[in-house]
Amino acid sequence: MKSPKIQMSVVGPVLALVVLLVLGASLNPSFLAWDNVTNVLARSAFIGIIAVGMTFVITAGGLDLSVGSMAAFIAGLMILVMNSALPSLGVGIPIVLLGMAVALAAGLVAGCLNGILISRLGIEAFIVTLGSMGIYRSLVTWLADGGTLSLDFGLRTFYQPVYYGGLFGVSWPIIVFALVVIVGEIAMRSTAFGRHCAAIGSNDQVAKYSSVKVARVRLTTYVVLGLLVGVATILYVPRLGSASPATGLLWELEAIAAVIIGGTMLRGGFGRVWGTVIGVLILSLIGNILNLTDLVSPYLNGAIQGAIIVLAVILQRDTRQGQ
Amino acid sequence: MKSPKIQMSVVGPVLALVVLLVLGASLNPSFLAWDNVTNVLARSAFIGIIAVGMTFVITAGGLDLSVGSMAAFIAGLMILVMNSALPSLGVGIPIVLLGMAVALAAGLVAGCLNGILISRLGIEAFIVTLGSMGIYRSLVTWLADGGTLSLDFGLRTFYQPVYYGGLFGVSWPIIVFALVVIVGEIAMRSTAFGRHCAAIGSNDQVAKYSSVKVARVRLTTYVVLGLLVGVATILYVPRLGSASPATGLLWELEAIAAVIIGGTMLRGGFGRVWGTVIGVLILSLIGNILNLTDLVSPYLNGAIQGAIIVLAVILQRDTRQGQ
Amino acid sequence: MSEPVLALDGVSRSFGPIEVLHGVSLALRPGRVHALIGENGAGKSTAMKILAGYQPPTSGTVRLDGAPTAFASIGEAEARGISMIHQEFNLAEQLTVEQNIFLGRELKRGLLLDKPAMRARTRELLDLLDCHVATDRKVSGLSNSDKQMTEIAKALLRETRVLIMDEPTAVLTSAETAVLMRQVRALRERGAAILFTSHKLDEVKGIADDLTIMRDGAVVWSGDASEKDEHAMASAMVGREMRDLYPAKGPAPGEVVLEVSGLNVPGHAEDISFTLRRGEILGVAGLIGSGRTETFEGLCGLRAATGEVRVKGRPVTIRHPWEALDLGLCYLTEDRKTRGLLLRKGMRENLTLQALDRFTHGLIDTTAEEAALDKAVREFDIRGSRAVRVGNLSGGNQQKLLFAKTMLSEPEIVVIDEPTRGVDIGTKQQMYGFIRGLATEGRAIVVISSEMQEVIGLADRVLVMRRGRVAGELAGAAASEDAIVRLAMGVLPAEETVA
Amino acid sequence: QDGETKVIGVSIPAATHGWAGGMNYFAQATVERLEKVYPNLDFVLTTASDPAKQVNDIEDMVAARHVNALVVLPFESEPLTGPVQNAKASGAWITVVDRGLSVEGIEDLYVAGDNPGFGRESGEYVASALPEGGKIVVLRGIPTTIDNERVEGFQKAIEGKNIEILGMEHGNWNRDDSFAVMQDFLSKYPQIDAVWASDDDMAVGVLAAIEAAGRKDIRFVLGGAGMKEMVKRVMDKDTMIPADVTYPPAMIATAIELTAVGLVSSAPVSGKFIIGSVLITPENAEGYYFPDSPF
Ligand SMILES: Nc1ncnc2c1ncn2[C@@H]1O[C@H](COP(=O)(O)OP(=O)(O)OP(=O)(O)O)[C@@H](O)[C@H]1O
Ligand SMILES: Nc1ncnc2c1ncn2[C@@H]1O[C@H](COP(=O)(O)OP(=O)(O)OP(=O)(O)O)[C@@H](O)[C@H]1O
Ligand SMILES: O[C@@H]1[C@@H](O)[C@H](O)OC[C@H]1O
Ligand SMILES: [Mg+2]
Ligand SMILES: [Mg+2]
Repeated sequence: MKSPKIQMSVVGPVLALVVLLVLGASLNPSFLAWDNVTNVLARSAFIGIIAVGMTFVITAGGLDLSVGSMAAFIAGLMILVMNSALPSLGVGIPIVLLGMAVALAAGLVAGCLNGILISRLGIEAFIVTLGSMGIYRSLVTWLADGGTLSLDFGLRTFYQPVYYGGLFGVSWPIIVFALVVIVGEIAMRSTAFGRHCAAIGSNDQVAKYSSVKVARVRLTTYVVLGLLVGVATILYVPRLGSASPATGLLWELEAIAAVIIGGTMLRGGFGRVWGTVIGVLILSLIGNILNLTDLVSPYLNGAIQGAIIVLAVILQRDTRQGQ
Repeated sequence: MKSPKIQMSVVGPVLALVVLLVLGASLNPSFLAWDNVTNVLARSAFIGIIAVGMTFVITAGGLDLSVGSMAAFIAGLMILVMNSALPSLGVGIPIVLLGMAVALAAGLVAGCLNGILISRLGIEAFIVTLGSMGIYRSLVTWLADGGTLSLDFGLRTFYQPVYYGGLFGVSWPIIVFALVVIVGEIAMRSTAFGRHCAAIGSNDQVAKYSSVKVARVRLTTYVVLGLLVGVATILYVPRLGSASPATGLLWELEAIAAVIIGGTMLRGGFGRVWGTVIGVLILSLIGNILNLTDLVSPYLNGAIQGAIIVLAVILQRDTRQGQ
Repeated sequence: MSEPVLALDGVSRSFGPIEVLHGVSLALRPGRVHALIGENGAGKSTAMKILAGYQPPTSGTVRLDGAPTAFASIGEAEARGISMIHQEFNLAEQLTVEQNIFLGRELKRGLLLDKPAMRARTRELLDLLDCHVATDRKVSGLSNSDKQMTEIAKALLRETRVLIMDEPTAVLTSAETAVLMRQVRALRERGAAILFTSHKLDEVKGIADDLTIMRDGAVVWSGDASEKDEHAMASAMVGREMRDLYPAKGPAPGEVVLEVSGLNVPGHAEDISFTLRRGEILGVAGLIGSGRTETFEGLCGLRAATGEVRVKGRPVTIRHPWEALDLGLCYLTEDRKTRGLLLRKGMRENLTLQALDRFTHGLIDTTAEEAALDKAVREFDIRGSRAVRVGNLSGGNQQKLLFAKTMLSEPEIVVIDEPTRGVDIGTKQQMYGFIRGLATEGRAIVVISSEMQEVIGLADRVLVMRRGRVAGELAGAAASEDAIVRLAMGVLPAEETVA
Repeated sequence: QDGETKVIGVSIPAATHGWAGGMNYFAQATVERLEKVYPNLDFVLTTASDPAKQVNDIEDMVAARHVNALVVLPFESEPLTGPVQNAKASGAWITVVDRGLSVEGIEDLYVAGDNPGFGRESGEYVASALPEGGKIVVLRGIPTTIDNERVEGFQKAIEGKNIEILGMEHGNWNRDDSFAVMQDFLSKYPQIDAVWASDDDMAVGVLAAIEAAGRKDIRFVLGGAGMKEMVKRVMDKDTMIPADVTYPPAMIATAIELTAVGLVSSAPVSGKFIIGSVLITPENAEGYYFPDSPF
């Protein structure tokens, strides 16, 4: 009676993914072609990297609505800094490293700010990050003067291999995504940090009484998420070479949805990184498959996407109730 | 030690509102003029009516992200039905009543659908309503063929007094909003339904063991919210006589933010309707004040809005931790 | 006598305007078991929390090794060798047994967790406690006694000089209690100081070296445990002479009001059949895990169940708890904290939750609610400020409130699961009297209890369960401790007692 | 070669506001029509709600649909430049519509709207309609380059014409937002001579706010883009809507059609087609009124 239930929560998301893969392959033969597969994986990397961080935040009972606009803001900042360092540094590796450092530092600071307000001042995560979402979105609009911030063209050409290049035919975003996932999975399963996140999400009083540094762990989840937003941005900027008020729009909802589709519990206490990866892939594949067929009116794509998200979670329903 | 804390949670949002009022009045003398006050109140009515429903959903431990697109969809449907009934019914009260009935029925059905998936099938509210958010937004785009659905001009002129008209100089949206708030406040404080919502949000096991009809109460919160979205739409359509894919965009976030600013707990178990009203007013006033002054670049409006939301919640912080 | 390791010296503690501890002094010495007893709400848990660094005193001093100490955090107290087992479970429900035991002090190899070592150590600790639960089970699925054993293992893991245990045996069977006491003795041998509280005075008598008795936030007696017998302890605690814990049995019961036959609760109980009469108290005994709770939860629509049920002769189907309530059938849960009370709400909201329709005429009549609360407070002697959230009431007072809450819906048939868990002896007497009173009024009552004495003292008839089945039924004088144990363990006596 | 089916990819922003809705409508209608006319042409139409999604769409068209031609109305110029360049490298014919790319010479065909021209036309009209000068308020669109170009064009055109811009706020090409903004402008400024709503959707919100406030000081509202209801009001000599400035969403249809023709025949269709913004007045309104169009 017990085991089939436990199975469903594991099998559920995997099953949804397999169904999508079969569907895609049967609808269009190019679906499984190397090019398409790498495209989908590479573009999943941004949301994916962020969603891994979000998994920790949610497992620890938190939430972050600001990641999309944070990414836009960091991208904008990075471009501004790189463009203005161009005259002195010239096109080359140093300026790219500078840009990367700026992105990571900005992610760190942004994550810290969210985290401190939430973990030290004890303000509802929803409100803090809704607030910072508005703030970053506004700031990037202001930095870009309502338009687009673009990386200098020469710089961009030099920087582009970070998105399009790679090792052994596997592009960097995929490699970085894979690394983040592996480290994340290990951190969740096999480090004290992962356990403490789950304990805090399950019952923060208990965690506190067990001498877990609740506020620090919570803060760390937001800082890690901020850093990962920085990493995602480092990979994102060479792809589009620009930042605008439309950058990263709704990424937060997509990342949270991926986390939950993957089987992490929204109210905290249990999280799994590999599930999040499956969630991210499911979401990207839906878009990809819709592009590969002419089945429906483009107006209805959103409806299909919505329905599949719900279905993917229904697939793992049994467990939910059992838990 | 105890009583001043309890006070803060009550005083906090009121204080934030008062500060905004004083600020507004000092920045622009027209701020407190009757016209401006009615404008702001009438504009707040849609989100306000929805937020009252959202207060119950959140108090009972739920969430609804679909309300904005639900409103857009209902508005679109209402316009379509009224336009197509025009040849047979002609301009007059019957066709307006038909439109209203359609809006209420559609709200009821939409609320039921969300509620059944959440309360009977036990799927995470976040996922269900994220899904239905996509579905309704898509459907209205499809109904409108990508464009705008407009109410027949004659019909609109006839229907317009529902937004612009009123009693004793108070316009209908304000009156309806006030009624909804009064009924909501009474329902939350003094009816078994309100108590049961708080009990379920506080601990649904305890509610179940106390013979509370948990699934039914939960379902009811979503149905009530759906109905209130219908009511809000009835007041919205006569304003501009149109619905488009942009209608109701982000209303869900605004409604949820209002509820939380008002002191309702996001994780459920405690809600107050009057607080929600204050939350709604705070949010509308920020926009209004920014429009009435030229203090900052309009690009930064979002940042100021974000900051004020966080500040308003910091004001009631002490309680949070105390509770 | 040895110097105290840990002591309270004139400690007071207030919550808001209310002072609940008044100048309490208490000294724990190495190699001795110190028992702290007192009525519900007397301040035992509060005193213990102050000792263990969970709460600071409002005034007075905590001394560690004679020196005044203020623990900056629980971690600091723990680092100095003080551990505490809480009255209320202090476990993260979604984590496994092993994860809970090592929470906050995980073993590591480099950056990563040393899972094999932790698993092995967990197994070792649980074996020491004769607890056979798997180390990778989620705590949320454990029985109360396994949860308690996990708590105990968690405390034992820490190398303790001082072990503070707040009612560790409330949810344990006598066999499990014996295992725990064995560990306590072993710790005492090793020179640890142990502070311990329980409302089961025979246990206290059995293990304590030193004894402190509290009443209303103050120490009323302190000294060598050998100076007081159980009776004297009870009298000193309650402040009056205690006798006749159980009320006299009632008159012959009336007609059958509940008939259950072939009740199945998938996974927990099978083929349960029994009858219940008006004015009767039916005791249900059995070992923990024998499926008593699940059987009656199944009967009352709280979990899936099949079978034939007749209420007053009419066949009924009960799929939801409110359907049961409509039939006048009500279940009082054994688990007050997660199923019984809304810990973040006040007494009034909790009291009337189940019977809210009685207070609703369109709107809720709060005046009537307040009146009902006054009555409940009086009737069940619920102590504690009305302004506090129920979660801040003392454990025993929570239990009394839960009892009052269930009774407020005036059920005709009521199932009471472990009614007196954590309740002091004085109040127990009151509750027993009340239960008997209900029966005399003509209600039908089922009392599930793991305290054998309670079942025997209170019930007219006893149903014994074993491994999800009815093992037998005993009436009147046949319901002896020995007979119940035999049925519960599956050791049949010479003459069969078959229902 | 002749019998082979060729694929045309069309990538446009989603229908998030009136103008974009009209553009979506024309794109779909054109695709449907051309699929019938040219049996050996296959179309793939995608709509994107943000630039990143549009890049995905274009990647998919190249990798999995092997498009022979791509018609793209970039969500934003900068981010789409690289991906469109990649599509070009795969050998596809490129048609760019409305918002240009940030690198010259990628596209084979450019069908362009003229945003600075749109702003200039609008500014010149306002200046001429208020010959003694006057006070106006301006509603802006979604913060984008397009919006910036228009506003700059407008400001240049009214330079030295004694027209004072009292205030500018973003109405985001949205009726509801512009309704709220206009209500607040009306509270703030007791005297406003005219409104540059800069978009017909926004003009709808502005008009509703003025009407509700009962203010008589505002002489006219100038929208933009050529929504049929607005053109009709110009045609009917509505004094509040004396003119409009075109920015036809149907330019996407032109682009798709030209691309299709180029692909099936050897007609020379490459180059640049500028669809200039024209001032619609009662005199010429008839020519811009298409009652069957959704926009
Ligand atoms: N956090 C708190 N806030 C307010 N009052 C509290 C709090 N904690 C305890 N109290 C009050 O302090 C008093 C003593 O409670 P305590 O838990 O120490 O009693 P106890 O002796 O352990 O009783 P029991 O035998 O029922 O466990 C009670 O009246 C209780 O309501
Ligand atoms: N899967 C489970 N999830 C949550 N709680 C459980 C589960 N299984 C058993 N329990 C709880 O464990 C406790 C013991 O279960 P069980 O009914 O088997 O014993 P019992 O005969 O009622 O004995 P007692 O009531 O003395 O513990 C009950 O509180 C029961 O609700
Ligand atoms: O989307 C824009 C539209 O709303 C505006 O009116 O004209 C230019 C378009 O790109
Ligand atoms: Mg206690
Ligand atoms: Mg039990």
